[in-house]
Amino acid sequence: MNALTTMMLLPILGSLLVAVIPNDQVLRIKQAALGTTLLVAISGVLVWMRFDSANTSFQFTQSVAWIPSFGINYAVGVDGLSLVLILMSVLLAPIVVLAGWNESEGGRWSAKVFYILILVLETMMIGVFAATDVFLFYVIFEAMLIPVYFLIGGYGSGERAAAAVKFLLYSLFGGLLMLASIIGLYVISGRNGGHTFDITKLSEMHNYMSSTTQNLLFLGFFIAFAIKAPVWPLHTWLPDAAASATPGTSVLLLGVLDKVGTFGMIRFCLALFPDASKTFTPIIMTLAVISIIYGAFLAIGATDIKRLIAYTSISHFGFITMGIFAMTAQGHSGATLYMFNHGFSTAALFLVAGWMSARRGSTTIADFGGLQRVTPVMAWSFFIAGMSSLALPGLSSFVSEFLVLVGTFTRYPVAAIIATFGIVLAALYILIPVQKALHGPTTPGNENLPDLNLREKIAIAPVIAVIVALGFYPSPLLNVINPASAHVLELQGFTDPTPSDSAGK
Amino acid sequence: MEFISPVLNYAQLAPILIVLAGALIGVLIEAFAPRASRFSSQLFITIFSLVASFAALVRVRNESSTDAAMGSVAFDGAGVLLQGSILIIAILSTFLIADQENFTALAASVPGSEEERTALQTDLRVTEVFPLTLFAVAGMLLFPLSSDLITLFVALEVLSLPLYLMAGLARRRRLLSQESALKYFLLGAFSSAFFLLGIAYLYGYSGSITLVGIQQSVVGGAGNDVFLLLGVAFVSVGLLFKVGAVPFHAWSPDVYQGAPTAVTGFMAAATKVAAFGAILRIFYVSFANAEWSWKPAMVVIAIITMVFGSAVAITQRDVKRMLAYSSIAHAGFLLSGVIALSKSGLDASIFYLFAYGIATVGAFGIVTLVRDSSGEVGDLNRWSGLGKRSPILASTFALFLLAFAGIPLTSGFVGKFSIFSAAYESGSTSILIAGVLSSAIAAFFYIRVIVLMFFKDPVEDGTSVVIPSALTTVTISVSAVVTLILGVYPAPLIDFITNTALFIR
Amino acid sequence: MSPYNYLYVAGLLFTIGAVGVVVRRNAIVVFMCIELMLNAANLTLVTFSRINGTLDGQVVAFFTMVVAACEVVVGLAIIVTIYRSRRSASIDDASLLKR
Amino acid sequence: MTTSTSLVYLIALPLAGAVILLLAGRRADKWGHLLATALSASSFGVGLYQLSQMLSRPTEERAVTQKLFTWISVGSFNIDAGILLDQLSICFVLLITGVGTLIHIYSISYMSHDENRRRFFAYLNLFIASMLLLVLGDSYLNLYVGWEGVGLASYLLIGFWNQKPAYATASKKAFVMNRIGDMGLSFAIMIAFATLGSVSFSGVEEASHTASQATLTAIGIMLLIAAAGKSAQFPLQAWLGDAMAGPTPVSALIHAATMVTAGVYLIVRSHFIFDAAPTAQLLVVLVGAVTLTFGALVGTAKDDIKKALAASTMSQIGYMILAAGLGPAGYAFAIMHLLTHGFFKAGMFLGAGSVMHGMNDQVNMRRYGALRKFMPITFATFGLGYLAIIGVPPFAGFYSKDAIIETAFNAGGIKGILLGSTALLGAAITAFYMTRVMVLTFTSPERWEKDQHPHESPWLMWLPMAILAIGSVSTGFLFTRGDSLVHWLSPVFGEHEAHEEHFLPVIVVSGLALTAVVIGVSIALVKYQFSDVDAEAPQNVSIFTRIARKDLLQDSFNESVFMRPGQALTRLLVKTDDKVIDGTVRLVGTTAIGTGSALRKTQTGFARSYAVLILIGAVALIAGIWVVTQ
Amino acid sequence: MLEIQTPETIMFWILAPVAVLAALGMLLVKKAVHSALLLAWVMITLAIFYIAQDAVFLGIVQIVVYTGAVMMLFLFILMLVGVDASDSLTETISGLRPIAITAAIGFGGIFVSLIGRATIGHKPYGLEFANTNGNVEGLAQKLFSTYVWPFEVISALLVTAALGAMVLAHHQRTIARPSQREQSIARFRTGSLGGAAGLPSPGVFARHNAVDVPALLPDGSAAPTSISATLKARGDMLESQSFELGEVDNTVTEEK
Repeated sequence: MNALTTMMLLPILGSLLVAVIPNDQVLRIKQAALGTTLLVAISGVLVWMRFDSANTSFQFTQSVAWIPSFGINYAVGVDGLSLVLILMSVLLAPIVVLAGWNESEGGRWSAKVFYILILVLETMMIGVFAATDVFLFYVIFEAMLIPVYFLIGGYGSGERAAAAVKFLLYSLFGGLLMLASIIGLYVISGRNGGHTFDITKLSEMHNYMSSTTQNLLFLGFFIAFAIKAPVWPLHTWLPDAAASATPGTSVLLLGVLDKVGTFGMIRFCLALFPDASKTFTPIIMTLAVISIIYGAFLAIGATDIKRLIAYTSISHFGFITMGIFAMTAQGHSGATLYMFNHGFSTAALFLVAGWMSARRGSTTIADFGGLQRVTPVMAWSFFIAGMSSLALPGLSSFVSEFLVLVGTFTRYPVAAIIATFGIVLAALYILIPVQKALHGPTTPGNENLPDLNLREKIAIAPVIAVIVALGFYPSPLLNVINPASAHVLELQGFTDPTPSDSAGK
Repeated sequence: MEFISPVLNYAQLAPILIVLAGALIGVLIEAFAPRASRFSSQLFITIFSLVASFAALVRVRNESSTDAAMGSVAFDGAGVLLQGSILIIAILSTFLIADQENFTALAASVPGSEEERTALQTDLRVTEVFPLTLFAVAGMLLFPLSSDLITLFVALEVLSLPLYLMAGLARRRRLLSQESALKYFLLGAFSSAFFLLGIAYLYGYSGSITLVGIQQSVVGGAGNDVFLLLGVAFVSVGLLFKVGAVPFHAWSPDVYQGAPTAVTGFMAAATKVAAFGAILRIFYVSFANAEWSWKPAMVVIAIITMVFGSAVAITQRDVKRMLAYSSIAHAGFLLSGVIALSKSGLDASIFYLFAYGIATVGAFGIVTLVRDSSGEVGDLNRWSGLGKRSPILASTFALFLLAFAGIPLTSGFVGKFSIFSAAYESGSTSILIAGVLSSAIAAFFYIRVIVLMFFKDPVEDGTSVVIPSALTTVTISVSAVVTLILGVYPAPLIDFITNTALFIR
Repeated sequence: MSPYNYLYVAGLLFTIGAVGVVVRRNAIVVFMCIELMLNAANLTLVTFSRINGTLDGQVVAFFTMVVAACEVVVGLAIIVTIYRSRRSASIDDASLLKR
Repeated sequence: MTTSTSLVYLIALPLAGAVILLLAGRRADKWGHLLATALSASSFGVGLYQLSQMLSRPTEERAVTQKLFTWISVGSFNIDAGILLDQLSICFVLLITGVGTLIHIYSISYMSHDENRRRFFAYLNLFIASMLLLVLGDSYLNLYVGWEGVGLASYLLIGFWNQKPAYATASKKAFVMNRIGDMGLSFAIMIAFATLGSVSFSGVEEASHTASQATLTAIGIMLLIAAAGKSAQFPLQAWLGDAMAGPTPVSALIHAATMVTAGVYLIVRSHFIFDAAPTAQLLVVLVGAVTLTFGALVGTAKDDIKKALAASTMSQIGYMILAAGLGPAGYAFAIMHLLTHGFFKAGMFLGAGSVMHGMNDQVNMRRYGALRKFMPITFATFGLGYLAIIGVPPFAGFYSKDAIIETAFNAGGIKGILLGSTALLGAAITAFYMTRVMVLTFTSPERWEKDQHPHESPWLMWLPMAILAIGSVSTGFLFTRGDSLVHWLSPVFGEHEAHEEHFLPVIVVSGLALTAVVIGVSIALVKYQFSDVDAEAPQNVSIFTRIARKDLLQDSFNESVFMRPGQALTRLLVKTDDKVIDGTVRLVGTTAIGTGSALRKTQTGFARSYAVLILIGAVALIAGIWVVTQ
Repeated sequence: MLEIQTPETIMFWILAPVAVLAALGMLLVKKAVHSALLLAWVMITLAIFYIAQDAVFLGIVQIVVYTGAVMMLFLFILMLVGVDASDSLTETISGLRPIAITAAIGFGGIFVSLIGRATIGHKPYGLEFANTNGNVEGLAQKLFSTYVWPFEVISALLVTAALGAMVLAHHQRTIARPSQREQSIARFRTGSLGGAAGLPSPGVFARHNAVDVPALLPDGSAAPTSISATLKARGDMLESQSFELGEVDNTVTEEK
């Protein structure tokens, strides 16, 4: 059986298992969910180890006819890009389950439903990255919204229903635009060699399109991904959703789901519409730079810790988008690595923020103070996550952020320069909450907060380990990513700019 | 002039004849059977004749001829598919209709009178609904197969008259129900006058009243275009009225709301199949070569219909009215299949009709179950918290709504995809764009209902979910399963449709 | 004289019928206006039958009469029912279903 | 180039200390400080061993490298985790680990009452490791890691007592201002990669021979910004004074001896860029000159002993930067001054710490006085440092500072005169404010409150001070004997022809310098030793004093130019996000609902109006026909 | 080839305007009954047109079915709901009338002008050939051969109509009709014996014995129970005052 299909089936089986456990055996349910996610994580690592990074074509492929008359297949496969993201997803899943052990309490529905939703979501997370059939991708892309919608609306806090709706409508809108583009592709493929949704075959279709068509189809895809990512000014759903969702859901939302947007930009926007990508690059670069700065400023102005993290993500997604459209090896690899790293550093931030707010009963930064002395481990976890978020060298995000900047600078120096100001703002948006919440005198109400318990420590430790390890030794991932990004650029017909002052040599 | 004795192909007419026979037996039962046994025997006869009709249809599914009834009926693949859809929907609807809670005890009694009260107490039943249903089904079966204008007109009336009557039979809020019957009847008659005038002009144009004859005139170019155009326009008014396209839609919200819910479901689902079947046949067979004349107008109507239906549905507070507007929007989507004027458009339309019909019956089935002491609760605000009261029911309804919204993994998505791609393939970009945008608007109100059901707390106002009868359960669950299967694995049906759907001339 | 003149008459009658549906409030009168429209259509059919030299138009007109008769039965039954419930045959009174 | 496998231990040992201490938590409270000290010392030992190895090799083979692993490799962007130990780095290694170890020792006692002493030592080790990484990295990117690492360590140490909100703010300020400098370093690296195709020192050096002037100038300016941020140079100097919030050993180690000199290291390390980019070099000189004056002026007005010393540090680094900007002639002197400064300033800070230790953490010099009697060892070590910094022969500062003043004069023309005079003026002011510190603290009449019980510090504290004092006395002589340091470093900078022409004879320069010192000392003595000093700072002082007390308005400037507008912008954007962007989204929603409501009005409930709709539809259709068949 | 003869032309020009005027009259008269009669007139005119256009059978059927059956049904229902119920012609739905009139004029205008534009391409054929064997036979050929299927199906429509009328109009007896014995027992068991002798018929003791004149009680006042409830509801009960035996005229008129 195909490794990827197996990976996708496992969580489904797990959710069935969860479904048959009686409602009152909550612990069993949680154990089953955790066990499943761990199993998936292990299989993810196995796939990673068996992956041949020198090979740029899709591996672990499987293709089964699904709707043959439309040329639709259930087709999966991974290249370096998708492998990294799948790996991130499956590694984060058990952490989310473990970290949010009690998140399902206080929801509208039982714990069982919560874990079923999480597991179903995990299947989709794998599927969305593994799909090599555009239709399959789209189906999962849209279907994913449903479990997330219920996770936010059913288990979140505050204005959860409104936030869930906002999220869903935004995403659906984008999805529908993408549907229009997919239909366009489908029709064009039908005119040129038969209906197909195979990504490889579709990537040749741009030869048959007028530039207007290509631009329109590109926009359909790009807007959908820009909403997902989210790129300014299509971002306003994110802070609401992240602020309302449970920390675990937020991790999956920002860490994994939003990556579908940037992943899609590489996999679909660039691969399918190379000329349009070039046409729109200036605009997209501008939006990305605005996202970086704008997100950072809003993060600085945020008073709610979860919203703050959401805004930082907007800034980070700006970096990723910028890296992608810089069309250089460094930019691309950096962006891909950034996706992975952002997943982990945001996970750490959200999980710790979640624990903080669960203990304090508030998400307002001003309500905290002096946590470093009361709950040192929790404070440290937050601090390290924050350092990673501000791209401190030695932590994982630095490598990717710097690669993006360097990669962008070689082609778009102005964008890179403006974006670099983001790193100063990053220092502010991380250190302000650190100062307010962790430092300073211990404010009333915080004196007796308990520190992380063993379960929480076990949950956060691997995240921090990954953050640190990848900061010093990113090669295991870069080795996988590099050939894939090089392949994309080669298809695009881009070569890295040669150093301008040594061109003569 | 020699009299040619008519030859009828009874095997091919059997589906219609069986249903008619069932209806006549039903009338006889009304006349002669003792009251106590009427209900069960009527139900049995109805189901039996529908199933038998379906069996007869299956037996001749591969046949195809133009002279099944002296040229009045074209028996072909598309017809078989449409008839099959209508029969399946009819069977499911009959299960709903069998729940006599929906119907008045004595239609002739004045609402609120002593007579009505005693009729209710003595448990009288309007068992005439069953033969009426069968008559309507017979008309619907004939409608899309009609290959001359007389048969078309007769079939239109055969299917309409029972529906006018059935609309007025609601048990509760009878004034509304009667009002809906009156409106439906008057406007229906009004539009069929247009239809008849259209027939007259088509006849005037070509000298023939068979679809093939008209087609030949169109191809031959004999005759006057003004007459053709007038004919097409007026016939369209009649047909578009039946499917509820803007601006001929106005009856549908009122009638949907006023009619007994089971009838509404039947009417919404089956009539749409039949009417679109007829539209498809007449446009594909007769008017295909005069595409230039009607396509622009049809595109405009389709777009207005989609947008109008979606936009107005947003503001509805009654679930049945909301579904009515949703059906208007869907009529717009379905019109794109007509506009496509291609094999794929035909396939897509038939698939869409079936999928939509099934989901509609299921959705209305659920509407019948939400009640308070004075009958069904239509007010959406009182649906809030339904997910808490009855999670399975609410989830199923959500599934139908998602199907209407065209979310992947539901039948609605496959339908939407195929019909829009067919439209785009034939060059109607504007349809695609309008479709996508109105889908986005539509998502808004479907999701609003889901939010109400799941994310709002129940209002204690006596609203409750009754335990469905076995038959209703069958209807709802079959609809749900079909909706899901057609979303996940539609290939067999699509292939079947692709191989079968053909209009013979 | 050209047989087309009949078409003009039919057209006018049809239009008048349509206007009647719109402006009259008594359900029965409205319904009669619809009958007028059907009749106008029939006249068109008969005229075209004559113009085209085939009897199909007359057949259609014949069917129309039957259909119209059936419609009248059903329609009047509905109107009577409404009248019994509301003591009014005005279609404007039947306007509870809206928005 | 020679490779080695043992260089990594230089960094790994203290890093291991930091990791162990942080992870072990309270379990390590008992032995953590000892482990940290031991690891720091052993790193010093490794440094000495490397020095001995180096000395055993011929001059041109002294540089050693070690490649640990490939760090980042994407396309042509290849960065190894590589270590380069050459004659320049070894100076730093020894300074960092040596002074570092001494300060570790000092801190064992100084921090003994702090319940978080273990954490403090962990940070110290982290700092040592980062600083070593900074000076040992073989590429700008590796340097960058250390560069931000020391920033982090500095942040953690400044905010060590962050329960005081002011201290927490100070640490944040330091980090953010450092980040601004770091941005410069980022730019430099990006430009280097984009134009030269490499970011390793060797690669950039090689490419710089063919690179355009503009490129090198750009890189140079960016490096200067980086240096300014880290070394508290104008205009990024504002954080250093606040950084004194940290425990005093931190000030000694980080904000006097090592980290703040990283900017000098960066410029000197990038000599190949500045040599080829005169514009950038000129800017370096200007920054140095401005800062040395600036720091000196601020120093004259500070009553907080640590802040006075901090201002002095700023000023002294200004000297180093000035020297570094003077090109090949100045590099070695910059390093020399850096090393000597490391000794005497660290010693003085430790002395200040010792004073505070004895004075219940009182930092206001106006509350000191006559401490000579109570803290003789502190007085002695501090005094030696004092003599060194004001440049009295034969103490270390005399050699290094004189060399810089001389080189400045030799820069030639008006530029030389201006720079030389500035340096001289600086020397005078230095003498003034250092004397002021000395007098107010040790020799003037006592002004402390009666419940104070000044006492000498324990031996663990004075021993490092003593060792550093020895350094302050001896290093200047050692380094200049036979131009040993200059020759030692020359393989790094390449040979350059010695200046034949001296603008002024060496002896004249020395004379001038000494004169300046004497003037400065005399004024200070008159003002503070021979007149009464108020325990409270007088308020009716001249506008200049007030400005100087306010650090020459640097904070006000930053606040009004950056902070306030930044905050306003933040508020504006927050509002924009809600009202404009999200508002637009909401508007789409309300528009849809509004349209729906409007259209809904067509559903009047009257069958006749529905019939009208149908009629209108029919009219539209036949009107279409009417148009089509025209 | 079709040649329209002068008599038909004359007939047309006389009858057509009348028919149109009658149709317009339908819209303008207040009473529904008048509308019905006008419609009947239009239908008869059409029948004549049919016959004139060689659709003899249809013409006869038109008279039989439409004027004979359909219009009678209409009148019957009109009687039921109030034969003199009159419609106020003032518009109650605001804004509808101008829209309706504009739409109608637009419709009529465009429609008629479109008919004017049309030319069929061939001269009208006329029905001489089709009606060779007689119009009825020709129609029969079509009906029972070519169009036999719709002809059969239309029976379903008739059954539906009958069934529909039954459903909506038939009052199923929910309680067994009381027997005469039960009725008389009920009369005597009620509180008073006033009604024991049965209700008075209309017009008893009054000066007029039409169904809408109430009977007079012994005290001379009107007995409302003597009038059918339907008439009362329609307001068709006559004012009984005028029929009361106020003062008995005792003067004996002499016979002449």
